[in-house]
Amino acid sequence: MTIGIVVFPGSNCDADTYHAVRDVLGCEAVYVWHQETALDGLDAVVLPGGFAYGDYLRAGAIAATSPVMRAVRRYAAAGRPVLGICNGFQVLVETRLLPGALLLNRPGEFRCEHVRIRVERADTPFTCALREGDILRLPIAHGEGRYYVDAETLAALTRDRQIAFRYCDAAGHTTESANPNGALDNIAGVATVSGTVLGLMPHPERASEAIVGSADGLRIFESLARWIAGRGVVPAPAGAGAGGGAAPAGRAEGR
Amino acid sequence: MAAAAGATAAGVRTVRVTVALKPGVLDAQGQAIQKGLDALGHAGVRAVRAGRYFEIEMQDTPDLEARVRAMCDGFLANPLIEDFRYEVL
Amino acid sequence: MAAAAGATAAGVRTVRVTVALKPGVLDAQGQAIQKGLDALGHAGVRAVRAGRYFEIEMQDTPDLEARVRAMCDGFLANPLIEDFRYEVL
Amino acid sequence: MAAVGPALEGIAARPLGALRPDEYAEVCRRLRRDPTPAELGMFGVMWSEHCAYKHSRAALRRLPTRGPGVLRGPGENAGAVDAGDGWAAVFKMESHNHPSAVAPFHGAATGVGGIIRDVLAMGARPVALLDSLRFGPLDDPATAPQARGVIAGIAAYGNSIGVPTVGGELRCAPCYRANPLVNVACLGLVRADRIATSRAAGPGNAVVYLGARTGRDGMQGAAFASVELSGNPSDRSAVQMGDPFTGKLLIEATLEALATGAVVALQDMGAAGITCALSEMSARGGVGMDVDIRLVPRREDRMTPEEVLLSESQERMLLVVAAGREEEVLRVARRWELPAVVIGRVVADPVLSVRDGARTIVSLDPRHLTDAPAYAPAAMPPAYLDEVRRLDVSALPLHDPAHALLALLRGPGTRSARWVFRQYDHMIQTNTVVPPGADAAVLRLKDAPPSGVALAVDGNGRACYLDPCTGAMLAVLEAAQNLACAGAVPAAVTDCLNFASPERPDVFWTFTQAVDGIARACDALDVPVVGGNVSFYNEAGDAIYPTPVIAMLGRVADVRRRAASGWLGRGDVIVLFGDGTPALDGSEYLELIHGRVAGRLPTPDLPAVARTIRCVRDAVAEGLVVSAHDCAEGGIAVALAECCMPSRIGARVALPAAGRHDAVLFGEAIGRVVVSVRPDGITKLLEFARRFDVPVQVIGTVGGGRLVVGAADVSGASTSPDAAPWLDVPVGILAQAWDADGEVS
Ligand SMILES: Nc1ncnc2c1ncn2[C@@H]1O[C@H](COP(=O)(O)OP(=O)(O)O)[C@@H](O)[C@H]1O
Ligand SMILES: [Mg+2]
Repeated sequence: MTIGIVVFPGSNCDADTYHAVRDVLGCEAVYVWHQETALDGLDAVVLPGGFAYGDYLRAGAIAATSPVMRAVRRYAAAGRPVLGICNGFQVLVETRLLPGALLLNRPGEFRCEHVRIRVERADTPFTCALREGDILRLPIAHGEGRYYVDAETLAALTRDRQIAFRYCDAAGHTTESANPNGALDNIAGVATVSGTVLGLMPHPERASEAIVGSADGLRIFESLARWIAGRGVVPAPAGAGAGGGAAPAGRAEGR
Repeated sequence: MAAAAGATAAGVRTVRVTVALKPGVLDAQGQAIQKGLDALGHAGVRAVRAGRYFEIEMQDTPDLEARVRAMCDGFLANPLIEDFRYEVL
Repeated sequence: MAAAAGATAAGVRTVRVTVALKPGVLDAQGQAIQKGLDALGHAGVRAVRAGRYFEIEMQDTPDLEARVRAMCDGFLANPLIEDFRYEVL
Repeated sequence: MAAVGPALEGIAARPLGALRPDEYAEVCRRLRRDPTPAELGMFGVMWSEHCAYKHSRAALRRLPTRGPGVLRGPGENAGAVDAGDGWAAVFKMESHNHPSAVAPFHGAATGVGGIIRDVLAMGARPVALLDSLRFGPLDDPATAPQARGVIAGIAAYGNSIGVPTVGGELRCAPCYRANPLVNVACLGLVRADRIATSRAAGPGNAVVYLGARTGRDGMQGAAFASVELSGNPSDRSAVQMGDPFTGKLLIEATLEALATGAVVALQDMGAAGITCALSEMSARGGVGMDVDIRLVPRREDRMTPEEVLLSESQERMLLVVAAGREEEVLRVARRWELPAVVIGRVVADPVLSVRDGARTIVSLDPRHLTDAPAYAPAAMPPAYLDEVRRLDVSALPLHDPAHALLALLRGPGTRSARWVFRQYDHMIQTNTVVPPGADAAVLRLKDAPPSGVALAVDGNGRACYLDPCTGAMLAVLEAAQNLACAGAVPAAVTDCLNFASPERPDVFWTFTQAVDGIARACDALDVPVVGGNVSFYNEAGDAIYPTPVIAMLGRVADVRRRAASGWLGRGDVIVLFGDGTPALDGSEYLELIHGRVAGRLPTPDLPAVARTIRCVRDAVAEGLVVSAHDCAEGGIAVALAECCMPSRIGARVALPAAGRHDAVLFGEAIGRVVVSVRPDGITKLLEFARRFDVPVQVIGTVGGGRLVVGAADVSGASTSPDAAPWLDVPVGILAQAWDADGEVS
């Protein structure tokens, strides 16, 4: 089981993600250079956080032009799992692999703090070890994380269950005060309809060990490992046991 | 200065692009700047929108404007959230 | 659109300000954007300078331009490293 | 050599340096000829105060720099100490005050970049930053944007380059209005046997330029940092622009180049740019270099060789690479898309030759540049001292303690710094075990579990204004006290000494006093000073307070064993360690509530404070306490209030009443720490303290939703305040005052 971690010039959470995947989760991890054009042999691809190309246009916009993103596009089209964390989410949005845009935080500045997110969808490769309604405590660290789409797209996202995570309080309520960046509808993460491409602003890799404040993020990587091990089999959304249940649309499409 | 910039080299034109958030999109930066102007005592400022500005020197070709639009649409500006305007000197 | 903006309300004018780095000042942003344009295959781009853009609606007064310059000089633009240009609609 | 004749006309037309006439004469004497224009420019920056420590060098010899754990002391780009398990911690602090005054965002950002590259030059991966900031009052309309700009600049650079900012401090006083202080410390980690050097060696080895292209940035910045700000627009060519993106690539490329084993020596091009790197690397190595300045990658056309020599463009390193292995390093640079060029060779003779193509423009012994003259300035106690030390406490009106406490909690020096540190990525690299907000930050060492390091930065300008020696001691002791609350053993100090002009005898006296205070406190704690930085001429308008800032690094044996920064368990017993007598002299309370900066600071009892610090540290490290927090600005009342914040639990506390209640509550004394302990652990803890010969008092109990503090003797019971307590405030009200959701003033 090998998880590829893409390295753009200016990525800076690549090593943290590598550590979480390899040293904590215990999976094989490899770095994928931004100039790679093939992603053969990888069971999943993670676009890590950071400031790719300095985020000198809109965050993620320049990275979206790099050769590896053409490969990621093909990889995603084949129904294989792609996770974008923070800057990686911004890259996925700029690549149009995910809908929407990520705007300057409502407070007008960078925010680094722990937040809570509610799992809205448990039938993706990244959430299949979780249940809908589960609350995860994860850090955010971004300046441009305010998720935005137009009303029409929002309706479609809601209808198609593409909203993967929402900012919430300790009780799971998606209140305004629990929303750190002014994201539309408290959206912290979105996925494709199939669920195989997912982006989120919070950093699961920074919350993979209790010693650094939270281990909740590890459950996202554990989901991925379980999904890969189950060869694309994820539990039914109702929370059926691991390994059983319906085949996810995404992986099936790819075959 | 404009003329000089436009004439940097034979066959090279200067293009000025401004990009701003669409009217309905909340402009956090513009709001912060307005606050700052208030705090400094600049009276009578009703609204501020903040955006980006680019000065691009490019080879002149008959399809210059089409090339500029192509660069703006999706790259320099994200059409979901931003409008752009350009001027060829 | 420009005319419309200029006429938002009686006595309110729209001012467009662009701020750009002075020639010679390191423009990391412009360099990165130029790389991006290259990667996207936009040929013939010689140079990109990146800056900021503001659209300000302000109460009209006889000293409007002086007020705009005061806002630009030091707050919207840092005169050590940036030049600004404005246009009152 | 193809020297250009007497260069003085050239200077008049375009001043390149800041040499005094006697210094110019000294240059001619050493060279036995007039310097060329390029040489004159190089002397101008290398003999600037910033690079040459002309006024401070002698005084700094007083600092203790040796110790069993010291792997590299002052003299290299940064100091290094043993961090255990074969790891070395590289630690250094630097000021970027003047650049931040004229361009807050870029000045502060490049300050971060600069200190990161000092640490990188030791071969270490930068793993943490601390920022120590001084501004005018934040409600001043000119200060607010300046402070915001500085903080945004630190955030922009640190966040992007991927090094967490794990702590800092921010204090305000009118004297910093035109002279903000921006001091940034960086910690790096490297295997102890892989520490890099800046000593060039090996004739024939290549001199390699790596990093961003050279432009006309920050021309003469080093010289600029050494003169008073004049409000003159020509100061302004000195602004440097940072590019954290390139900075990040440079970190990776440099570490990768070092890993090839082909790099013999390296140094960042910081203040005085390539001039400094060429001359220091050659001089330290006792060799020479022969370089062609024309080969330096440039960002602009038509730069003169002098401009290239003096440019302070950021994100550049100079490497000496083993002959024949150049390609290994150049390949790394290409991979990271950074310019890299062999610009010359090391030569055996100690002669630094700089050519512009075929024309030689510099040819001298590099030690002439690095061994600048040193001065022994006159020192005399400032005239103001007698006046400001006069304080009749009994004449101060008594205020309602609850109001005073709330005012203090809202004060710029005591309020929560969350509004600052939440703008900083303090978690990246996933080592941050204790984030900003506690007394000290704690980082784990991923490769040496379960050990870690702790970091704190402290300075007290107001105290130094009243008594520079005591104030400097307080800064050191306070930092150590903060580390103690994290259970950390002090391992190294790095300092930034921020002062006005050393050419003023009163200022220079405060400088020598402060150095002496640092030395004495470090001796008492047995901690070496491994590096630092002096920033003089902070006197645009007013002179600043003498402001020595101390960053301290400590070692933590087991990061899993730690104390909380506030109460955790209802019913826990509150114990005060240390018995210093709190005084209002020089206190935060006196300034904020009574508008006075005055008084006579008691001289710290160094052995007693050192014992308390050791005792608290060991109690924390052995898991004997639930929480630990020291008493600093605002005295014990503010410390108790801060202990209530994290978990929103109150406490009932009774303090021995000696004299005025405001002195008991808000008076300050070094060496006092508030801890909480489970009831079943109290006996053991008291016994533990006795063994260290540290006085302790049980002063209260954790619990409830209010902070209630009264006099012990009135109630008769030592742990429950009297029915008419001095203070009785709901914790929610305290919290609201202390952290009103992070808005700037
Ligand atoms: N400018 C800053 N940047 C980052 N952290 C800061 C800053 N100012 C204060 N902090 C953090 O806030 C906490 C309280 O700071 P301070 O009051 O100076 O602590 P202390 O009194 O214990 O020295 C510390 O954890 C410190 O690191
Ligand atoms: Mg403290």
